[in-house]
Formats: sequence, C-alpha cells, structure tokens
Amino acid sequence: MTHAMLQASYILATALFIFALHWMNDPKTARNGVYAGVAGMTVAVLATWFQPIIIHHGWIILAIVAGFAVGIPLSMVPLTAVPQRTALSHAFGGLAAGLVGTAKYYLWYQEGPENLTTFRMVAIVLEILLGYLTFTGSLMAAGKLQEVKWIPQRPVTYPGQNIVNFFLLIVALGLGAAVIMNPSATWAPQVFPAIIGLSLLFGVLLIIPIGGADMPTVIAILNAYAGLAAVAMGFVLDNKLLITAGALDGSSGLILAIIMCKAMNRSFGNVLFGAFGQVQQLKAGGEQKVYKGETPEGAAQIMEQASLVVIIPGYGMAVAQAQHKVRELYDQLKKRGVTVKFAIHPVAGRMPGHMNVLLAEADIPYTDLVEMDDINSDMPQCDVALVVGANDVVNPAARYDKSSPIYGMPIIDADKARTIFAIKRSKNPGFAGIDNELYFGPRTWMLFGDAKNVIGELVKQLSGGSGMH
Amino acid sequence: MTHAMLQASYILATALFIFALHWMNDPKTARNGVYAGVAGMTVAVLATWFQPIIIHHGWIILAIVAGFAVGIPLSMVPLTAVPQRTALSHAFGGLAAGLVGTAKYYLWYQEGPENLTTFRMVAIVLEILLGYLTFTGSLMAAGKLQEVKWIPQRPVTYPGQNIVNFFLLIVALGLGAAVIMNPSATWAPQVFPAIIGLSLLFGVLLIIPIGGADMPTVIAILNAYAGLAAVAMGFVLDNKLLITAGALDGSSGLILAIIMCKAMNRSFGNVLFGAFGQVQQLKAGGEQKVYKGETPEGAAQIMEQASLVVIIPGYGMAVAQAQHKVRELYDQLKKRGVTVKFAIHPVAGRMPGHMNVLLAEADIPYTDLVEMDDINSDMPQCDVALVVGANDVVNPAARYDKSSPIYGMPIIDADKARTIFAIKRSKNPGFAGIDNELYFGPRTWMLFGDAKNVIGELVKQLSGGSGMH
Amino acid sequence: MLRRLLLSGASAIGALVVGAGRALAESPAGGEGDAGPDYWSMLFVFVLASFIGLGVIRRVSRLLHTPLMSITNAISAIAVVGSILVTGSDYPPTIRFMGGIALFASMTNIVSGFLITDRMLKMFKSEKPGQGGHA
Amino acid sequence: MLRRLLLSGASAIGALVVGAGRALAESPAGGEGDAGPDYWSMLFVFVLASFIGLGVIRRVSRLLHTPLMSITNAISAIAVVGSILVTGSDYPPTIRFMGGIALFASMTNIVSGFLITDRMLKMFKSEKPGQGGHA
Ligand SMILES: NC(=O)c1ccc[n+]([C@@H]2O[C@H](COP(=O)([O-])OP(=O)(O)OC[C@H]3O[C@@H](n4cnc5c(N)ncnc54)[C@H](OP(=O)(O)O)[C@@H]3O)[C@@H](O)[C@H]2O)c1
Ligand SMILES: NC(=O)c1ccc[n+]([C@@H]2O[C@H](COP(=O)([O-])OP(=O)(O)OC[C@H]3O[C@@H](n4cnc5c(N)ncnc54)[C@H](OP(=O)(O)O)[C@@H]3O)[C@@H](O)[C@H]2O)c1
Repeated sequence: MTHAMLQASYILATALFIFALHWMNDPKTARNGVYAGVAGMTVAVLATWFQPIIIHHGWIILAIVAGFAVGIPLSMVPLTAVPQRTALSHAFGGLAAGLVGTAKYYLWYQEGPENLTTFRMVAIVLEILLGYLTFTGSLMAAGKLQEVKWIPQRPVTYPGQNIVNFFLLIVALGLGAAVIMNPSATWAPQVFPAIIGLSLLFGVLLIIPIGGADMPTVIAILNAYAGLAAVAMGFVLDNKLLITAGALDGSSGLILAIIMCKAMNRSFGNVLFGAFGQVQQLKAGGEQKVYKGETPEGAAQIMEQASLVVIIPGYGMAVAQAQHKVRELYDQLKKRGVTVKFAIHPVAGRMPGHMNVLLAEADIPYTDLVEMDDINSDMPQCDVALVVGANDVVNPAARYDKSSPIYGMPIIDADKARTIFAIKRSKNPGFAGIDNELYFGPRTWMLFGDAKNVIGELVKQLSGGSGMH
Repeated sequence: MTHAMLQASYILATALFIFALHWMNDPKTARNGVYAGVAGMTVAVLATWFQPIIIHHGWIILAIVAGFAVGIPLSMVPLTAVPQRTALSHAFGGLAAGLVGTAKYYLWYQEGPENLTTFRMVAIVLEILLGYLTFTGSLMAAGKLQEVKWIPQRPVTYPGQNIVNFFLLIVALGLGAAVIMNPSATWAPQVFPAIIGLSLLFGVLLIIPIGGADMPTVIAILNAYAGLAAVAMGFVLDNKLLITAGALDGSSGLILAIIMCKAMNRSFGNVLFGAFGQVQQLKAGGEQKVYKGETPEGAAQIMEQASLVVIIPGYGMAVAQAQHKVRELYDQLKKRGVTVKFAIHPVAGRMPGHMNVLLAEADIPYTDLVEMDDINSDMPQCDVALVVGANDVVNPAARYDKSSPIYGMPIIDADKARTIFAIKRSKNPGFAGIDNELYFGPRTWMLFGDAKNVIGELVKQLSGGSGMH
Repeated sequence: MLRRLLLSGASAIGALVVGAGRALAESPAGGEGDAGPDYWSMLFVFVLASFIGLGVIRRVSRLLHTPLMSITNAISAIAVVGSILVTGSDYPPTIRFMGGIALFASMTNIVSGFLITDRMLKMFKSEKPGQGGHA
Repeated sequence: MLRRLLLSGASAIGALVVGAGRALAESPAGGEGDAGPDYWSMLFVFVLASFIGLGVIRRVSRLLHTPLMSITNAISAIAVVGSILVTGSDYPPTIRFMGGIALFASMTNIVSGFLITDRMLKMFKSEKPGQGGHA
C-alpha cells in the first residue's frame, strides 16, 4: 500500500460517504446509502491497515473481533431503545477520539519536543476536551434515557450551578492553553491528565441539570461534538478523510439539533442551561375543567362512518408499543373505504423521526405519513382526529398563550377536526408539564387507558362489526 | 500580506463563491449572490496583489483598467446578444488559462529542469490544451451566434471530418505526452508551440461542423472546459482557490449542457458530432396540408372571452423583440379579468432560461412564468393557447413519431387547449427543420406576421374594444 | 464574582485562539517546497466538507431522521483510521493499548451503526403490494 | 485506418494517464515533513469542490439559468489570481507580458460577468406593487 494508493483510497472513501448521506434524501435510495457507507469504511480500514508502518496485527484483530462481538447485539436493541444506543455510540466515539489524542501527545512528547508544534497542540487539546466531555456526557444521557437507577431522571439543580460549570470549563481551557504554550515542559505530561479529568467531569456536570426528556436535543448536540472531535483528530494526524467524515457528522448533529429546537420553539441555550421540565408547575386553578369520556364502541361507530380519519401519534404510542395495533386499526378502516392518514409532528416522541420508524416497523406505507405542514390545511375537512398518546404536539395553547412554555411551537391542528378522540392513560400532562385544553374542547372525547389496549378494543369493535357498508 | 493572511483570504473567497451560487436558487436572494461573488473576487485579487513577491505594478494596473474599459461596454449588450457575450467570455477565460500555462512552462524551463515535475507537466499540458481549444472554439461559437459574415452559419461538413479531427487531437495528445516525459529536453520548448497551435486549430475544427442553432449546448460544454482549464491552472500553481472556483464553473457548464440535451432528447455526442440542422430535409409530401388563418380582430375577441389564456413564447419572440408588446397584451387581458400564464419550455429560445430573462425584462412577474411540467396538467382547461414564435417546443410529433428528429423530447401540450393561435412569419419550419402538425390541427388558427406587429395588433384591438365586461 | 469568571474565561479562550493563530502563522508556506503538513489545506478541506455536510444533511428526508442519526454515527467512527495507526505501529505498549481501546470503540460504532440503520431502513415501504384497501 | 487512429489515440491517452499516475506516485508522502506541494490535497479539494458544485448548481432556479451562466463566467475568471502572479513577479518581460494579456482577459470577464448578471437579475420581479389586475 503505497502513499499514492492510500491517498486514492481515502478520496474514494470520502466520495462514498458523501453519496451515503446524499442517498438518505429518499427512502427509495436510502439502503444504497448504507452500502456506500459500508464500502467506504471497508476501503478506509483496509487501506490504513495495509500500510507498511503497521507491524503489529494481533491487537488490531482482537479489537476488531471485540467490536463485532459488541456491535452486533447493540444493533438488535428494540426500536424504543434507539436513543440510548445512539447516545452510547457517541460516548464510544468521544472515547476513541480522546484516547487517540492522548496517545499521540505522549508519543510525540517522548519522541522529542520538535514534534509538538503549536498547531498540533491546539488540535490535540481540542480533541481531548471534546472527546472526553462527549464520552461522559453521552454516557449520562444514555443512562437517563435508559432510566438507569442510580442516574437521576429529573434535572438536578442547585444555585450557582451554571457558574460552577463555567468555572470548571475555564480551568480546563486555561490548563489547555498552558500546555499549548509549553508542550514540552517537564510539568506538561502531569498537567495533561488534569485536563482529561476536568473534561470527564465537565461532561457529567453538563448533563446532570438537564431532564431526561430533553435528552434527544442534547444527543444531537453531543453528536456534533463527536464529529468535531473527529475533525480535530484529522488535524492532529494530518488526515483529510477524518476531517471530511467528522465535518459530515458534525453537520448532521447541528442540523438535527436546530430542527428540534425550532420545532419546540426553544433556543440551544435554553435546552442546555434551562433545566427544562424541572418543576411541574401544576396550575391549581385548572382542575375544575371536565373531560368527556367515550367508550371504544361509540368511537368505533363514529370512525366507521367517517370518510377521513387522521391519526396523530405521539410519545405515548411509543411507550405503549401500540404501533402494531394501530396498523390493524388502519387496515380495518381502509377495508371500510375510510381514508386514513397519519399526521407526523417533527418532535412527536423523543427523537427526530421517531414516529416514522415505529410506523414503518408496523408496515404502514410511508406514503400515508404526512408532515405537519402538509396535513394542517386538511384538518378542517377531517371527520375524526385520533390522538394516540400525543399531548404537547396538539396543544392549542402553543398558538396563543404567551405564558405557556410551549408558546410559539408549531402544532398539529387536531382541534380543527369535526370530532377528536384522545387516548391517554391518565390526567397527567405530557413532556412540557402543562395542561392541554384540547382535552376539554367541545368536540373532544377521551378514551382513557393504555394506547395498545384501547386501540385493540377499537379494532375488536370494528372487526366484530358489520363489515362493509 | 503574510502567507497565513493570503490563505485565510482564499478560504474566505471560496466560501463567498459558494454562497454566490447557492443564492442563485431563488430570484429573491439572487442579487445577494452577485454581491457575494464581487466580494469574493475583490478579496482574492487584493490578497494576491499585496503579496511581497509582486513587485511590478504598472502592467497590473494597466491590464485592470483595460479590463474595466472593455468589460463595462460588454456588459451592456442587448439581451438577445447574451449568448454571444457568454461565448466571448469563455474565449477570454480559455486564453487566460492558456497564456498562464505557457508562461509558467517557459519560466520553469529557464529556472531549471527540477521545476518541471511530471505532475506539473501533466497539469500544464491539460491547461494549455483545454485553454487554447476553448479560446478558438468559443470565438467560433460567438461568431456563428453573432452571424459574423465570414464565419459560415450552417454546419460545414465533409467526408471523414470526424476522423481528421480525431487525428489532430491524437497528435496533440501525443506531443503533449512527449513533452511530459521529457520536459527539459532541448527540443521541448520547440514542440510546445506546436501543441498550442494544434489546440487552437482543433478548437476551430470542432465547432465548424456544428450548426449555429446548436451553439447554446456547445457553449455550455465550452463553459465546462473553461472551468477545467482553471482547475488545471490551480494544479499548476498549487492554488486551491483556483481549483474550487474552476470546479464550480465546470459543474455549471456540465449541468446546463445535460439539462439542454435532456430537454432536446439528444446525446452529447450527437450535439458535438451529429452536424445537426445541417440539411433541412423538407418532406415533400407534407405540402398539401392546409393552414387556417385568423385575423387579429377575431383572435382578440376570443381571447377577451377566455378565462385562462396560456402564452407559449419561443425563439420567434426573441427574434422579434416582442416581449414588451407581450407585456401590453398581458396587461390588457388581466384588466378584463382573464387569467394569463406563461408556459416556459426549458429549451425555448436559444439558451437556457432565455424566455425568463426576456419576459423579466418586460417586467412580467416571474410568479406568472410556469414551467413545462407544471403547466401541462392545466392545458386541457386552457381556453386559448397563444403560441408566440415557438415551434419545436410545441410539436406533437415529439410524442409519437419515432422517425422525427425531436422524437422523445418533452413538449408543452399546446394542442390540448380549446383554441390555439399561432404567431409566425411564414410556413418555414423551426430549429429542427421539420413541419409542425399543430398548425394544421382542427382547433388551430394561424396569425401570420412578425410577432411584434401581430401582438401589437391584438393589443390595439383589445384597448380599442369595449373595456371591462 | 461572575465578572471575574467571565474575564478569566475570556483570557483562557483568548490564549487558545492566539495559540491557534500562531500555529497557522508559523505553518509552512506550502507551494514551492517547504516542510511539514500544510495546515491550510486541512482548513480548506474542513470548510469545503462543512459546506457539503450542511447541504446534504438539510436535504435528508424527514422520514429518515432516526436512521440518519445512526448512519452518521457509523461514518464518524472513521476515527478507526487513527486508532489502527496507533494500535499497529511500532509504539510502546501503553500507547498501543490506548489505540486498541479506541479501535474497539470505533469498530463497535461501525458495526452497530450500519447494521441498525439497515434494519430500520428495511422497514420503510412505500405501499404493500398484496394489500387490500385503495389509498 | 480508423482502427490505427483509434489505437494511436489510445496509446497517446495512455501515455498521459501513465504520466499523471507517475506524477502522483512520485508526489511527496506529505504528513510528517516532506517537501513539495501536496498533490493529493489538491485532488481532495477538487473532488470536494466538484461535489459542492454539482449540489449547488442543480438547485439553481430554472428561471435564472441565463444569469447563472454569466455569474459562473465571472467566478471562473478567478484565473486572475494566476495572471497577477505572472504579471507582477520578477520575471522576464515576455513572460510578464503573457501574464498581462491573461490579466486583461480575466478582468474583462469579471467586470462584464458580474455587471451583466446584476443587470439581468434586477429585471426579475415577483409582482409589481402598483399594478392593476389581481393575479
Ligand atoms: N421528538 C423529539 O426529537 C423531541 C426532542 C426533545 C423533546 N421532545 C418533546 O417531546 C414532546 C413530544 O410530544 P408528544 O405529544 O409526542 O408527547 P408528550 O407531550 O410527552 O405526551 C405524551 C402523552 O402520551 C401519554 N402516554 C404515555 N404513555 C402512554 C401509554 N402507554 N398509553 C397511552 N398514552 C400514553 C401521556 O399521558 P398519560 O401519562 O396520561 O398516559 C402523555 O400525555 C414535545 O414536548 C417535544 O418538545 C421531542
Ligand atoms: N434554449 C436552449 O437552450 C436551446 C439550446 C439548443 C437548442 N435549442 C433548440 O431551439 C429550439 C427552440 O424551440 P422554439 O420553439 O423556441 O423555437 P424554434 O423551433 O426555432 O421555432 C421558432 C419559430 O419562431 C418563428 N419566428 C422567427 N422569427 C419570428 C418573428 N420575428 N416573428 C414571429 N415568429 C418568428 C419561426 O417561424 P418563421 O420563420 O415562420 O417566422 C420559427 O418557427 C428547440 O428545437 C431547441 O431544441 C434550444
């Protein structure tokens, strides 16, 4: 593997990665994207491995085998655990970047101070800062999402928290600057671990005050950090493939975070430092309002007569794993000539595209999944809106109540439908911790219960019913 | 201007150029694109000029002043001359690339053979081949479009032409390879001018067999060549800004050429070597068909009663400079409550986007210009289709007549309208040299005459008419 | 208190930026035969790659944002390249051990990232062929 | 005859390709302190820039294809950079003269390209404000 062949392979791998992401713009070509990605990665790994400077192969083989051994089971987690898996993999990415940066620093230190140019030192310090904070931060995020016992779910806050965090960051940066200025001082190798320790600590403290429910946005931001750590590694190793792939990853994290923040009408700062979802301010005055209940039989009858039913799924559908029952309902209604569409809010559920994967898992054609902006104009013509475990994304307060934490967030106009059925288990609020007046509306009927059970009942009514009409 | 500042300026200029093209995706932001482009160019020029190695300023100032002196009048040509201007500027671009490549070769040859690495020689040879052939080729193209007297308009062909051209190219490439292998041989500086001469000759011979009407596609291809020549110059000078800007230009030429070829349902090869439009095979058998004429008065009356009028402009509107009269017609009809839309075929006229600029010049809002694919579904509901000097782009033979040279080209479905009026001067065919059965259709009436006059008549009828109804 | 913190923060960041600037300023002139990696090329590549990333990702179908997260995960595990270099070169064992852990972590991401992306994408169907109804 | 031509053509192109390959193969290893411009960086930049070009240009509004042609014209006149270097450096006058002509040609393209683009774009209006009718 000459230098020329290595460089040519890296260019090829870069092009394949770009195609991989490009093909994700359409579900029809998306799987080709995966093949392109695998091909690019294979080319990059083999080209690197076959260089003459690589002389020890045992550990490489061992690590690769171990990677397969852990990676294959990790890829078979249930879909509800995908956010945790993603966070975990950012942790791994951060760790890898941090370790390579650390290794390279000590190596160059030993080989002689002339290796530690200012440029390299800046890149190394950025790499380890970003790498290690992504490592612990992502582990915390994964833990919160997995609801690991000893990691607090609710945000942990105390006075002056942001100042302490900021102070920590300053100290880490200051030490970093000191090492950059004097990379080959005798004290530098001792200060280096302190920077690592501070980064690790900072990762933990950064995530502790953020509620489990804000994790998806945080994960996207950590994704961007992991990408930037890879870019920094590219600068350290003078490797343009790393720079490019890292920049692609960083863009993805950034754009997903922006999309989520926009769809929630919140700022980055508010997500990171707002300690959102911390106190559930139950407005005591609201309790006198009354819900109107409905039975599955009644609801089934009305849905049978409808010509357009819009199903609005939310986080509750994911919790109840109700997507397969929803599919049965969809089939039953279609059999009766009812048009059924799904209204997908960009932040329904707990990660971007959450509802789409779940419904796809249940074999519902993606052509029937309609985005918020497109379905809203049809809502006034809609006979029945069936809200399945969604709450904030259909809360009309977002449109006019300036005091509401979700004010300004675009919502699905469920309240404009002729009849609304809403499935949830209790009178508890959703993620944002606020009441939803949709449930008290004149045309709304509640179907209390677990989403899977309630939809199962609806299906039973419909299939036991009179068939075609 | 240190090396660092120079490089930072080049990165800035690159980003500005990318934004410039990005903003062209919407007419609302397009002018910002121009400002970004100007800013990028200014940064690049100043950063280059202020380097310490630049010690002679007289000629630089002179050349820049001369560039302004020639460039400003060139930017004020009438819109019908835009294709020629574009071709001319490719000629200038090719010349610049060729000259810089030539200068660099002789310079490095004098400074010592170690400068002439194989890499540089490959880049230089590609640069001068592409540069000089673009120079003469574009000059020829500009001449044909401007209808310069001593450049034949019609394709000039003779037997074995493609073989001769090919042979020339081979000789040029062979000499290039020889110089690359022995860059510092004593004969190399003598062979170099031969390569230049062959490239210049090849540019002329490549364009001679192509008809004036195929020039737009050829111009786009020459655009791509000019871009590639700039890329090659970037490789010669180790300048990444040149590489990036050249690649942007090359992509643009390539994509425009592909769009045109697709819209004409022809291949690159067919355009370059097909000698299209060479013989106007008038099928003698077709002459017995009869046209139905109509007077402007009659046509005006019918248009006044219509609720939807679709105007289909073509090359004839450009020739007649009828766009301002068309605007008056549009105003008159709108005043009467008639909905007026323009149907824009991607290759109507003689360059991509030709109709859009002309209509924009006449102040017609671009929101009323509808692309072919979008308007075709409305054509059956259209009361009057007014064809203004368009021919091939409305020829229904493209849909079914496999023997037609335009078979397979997508067209605007003028023949589906309730009434069709067609304005042209004579019974002559259009660019593809074939009859158009649309003109003989049962619902088609011809308005023979120059487009500007005929439309003027229509406007007169309408404005002299009864006003609102 | 807060002010002092902010000031010291600003100076730490300032030191970093100055360091980076000095690094780039002292970088070789490239072009006509100087030594050392050309940092400006890397910056150039970074800027171009970011443009590509932003352009491409913005056009990813909203339907596929979950698989997008997992495929970019897998791609960013390109850190595997650096890990292989550290693990397999003629370096002291402690250094190589760190590389080995990094290699294991990256490889896990590659394998699980691509596999789970493919698993999710397989679920997306436009319309069941043998399916009743007539939507 | 044609066949011989084709064969000689193939061999000429072959020679060029071999030359290019040899050039890249003999290029410095970059990375850890070798001499000479890093040709691979340039290729890398070229590939990335082409991706950007294809991505951006494909999304240019069809309405604006004529102005697109003139603005890319102006941008590709970035050859001005090379021309300035040749014209203004301490080179023999004949060489500098060639640079001067190239500079003139590039400058003409820049000036006329941007000006005519702006002239055309000024014409595009979405809807006249003070305009009768009600489209
Ligand atoms: N998707 C993302 O990327 C993302 C990222 C960050 C934040 N978020 C936030 O997450 C929220 C998503 O809105 P959403 O409407 O989907 O969810 P939500 O507002 O959290 O509401 C979910 C509802 O489902 C109900 N539910 C829970 N388990 C259920 C079960 N087993 N059966 C039936 N119902 C059940 C809950 O009520 P009961 O407890 O009464 O059953 C709850 O009201 C938004 O506020 C958004 O800002 C989303
Ligand atoms: N736009 C591009 O980028 C591009 C590029 C390459 C090739 N082309 C080709 O150009 C053609 C464009 O189609 P097209 O329908 O726009 O044009 P066309 O087929 O060339 O027809 C133009 C018609 O306009 C009439 N005309 C000419 N001068 C006139 C005047 N002063 N007043 C009234 N009528 C006049 C001509 O008939 P009379 O002589 O009887 O008046 C002719 O039939 C296509 O075949 C396309 O493939 C376009």
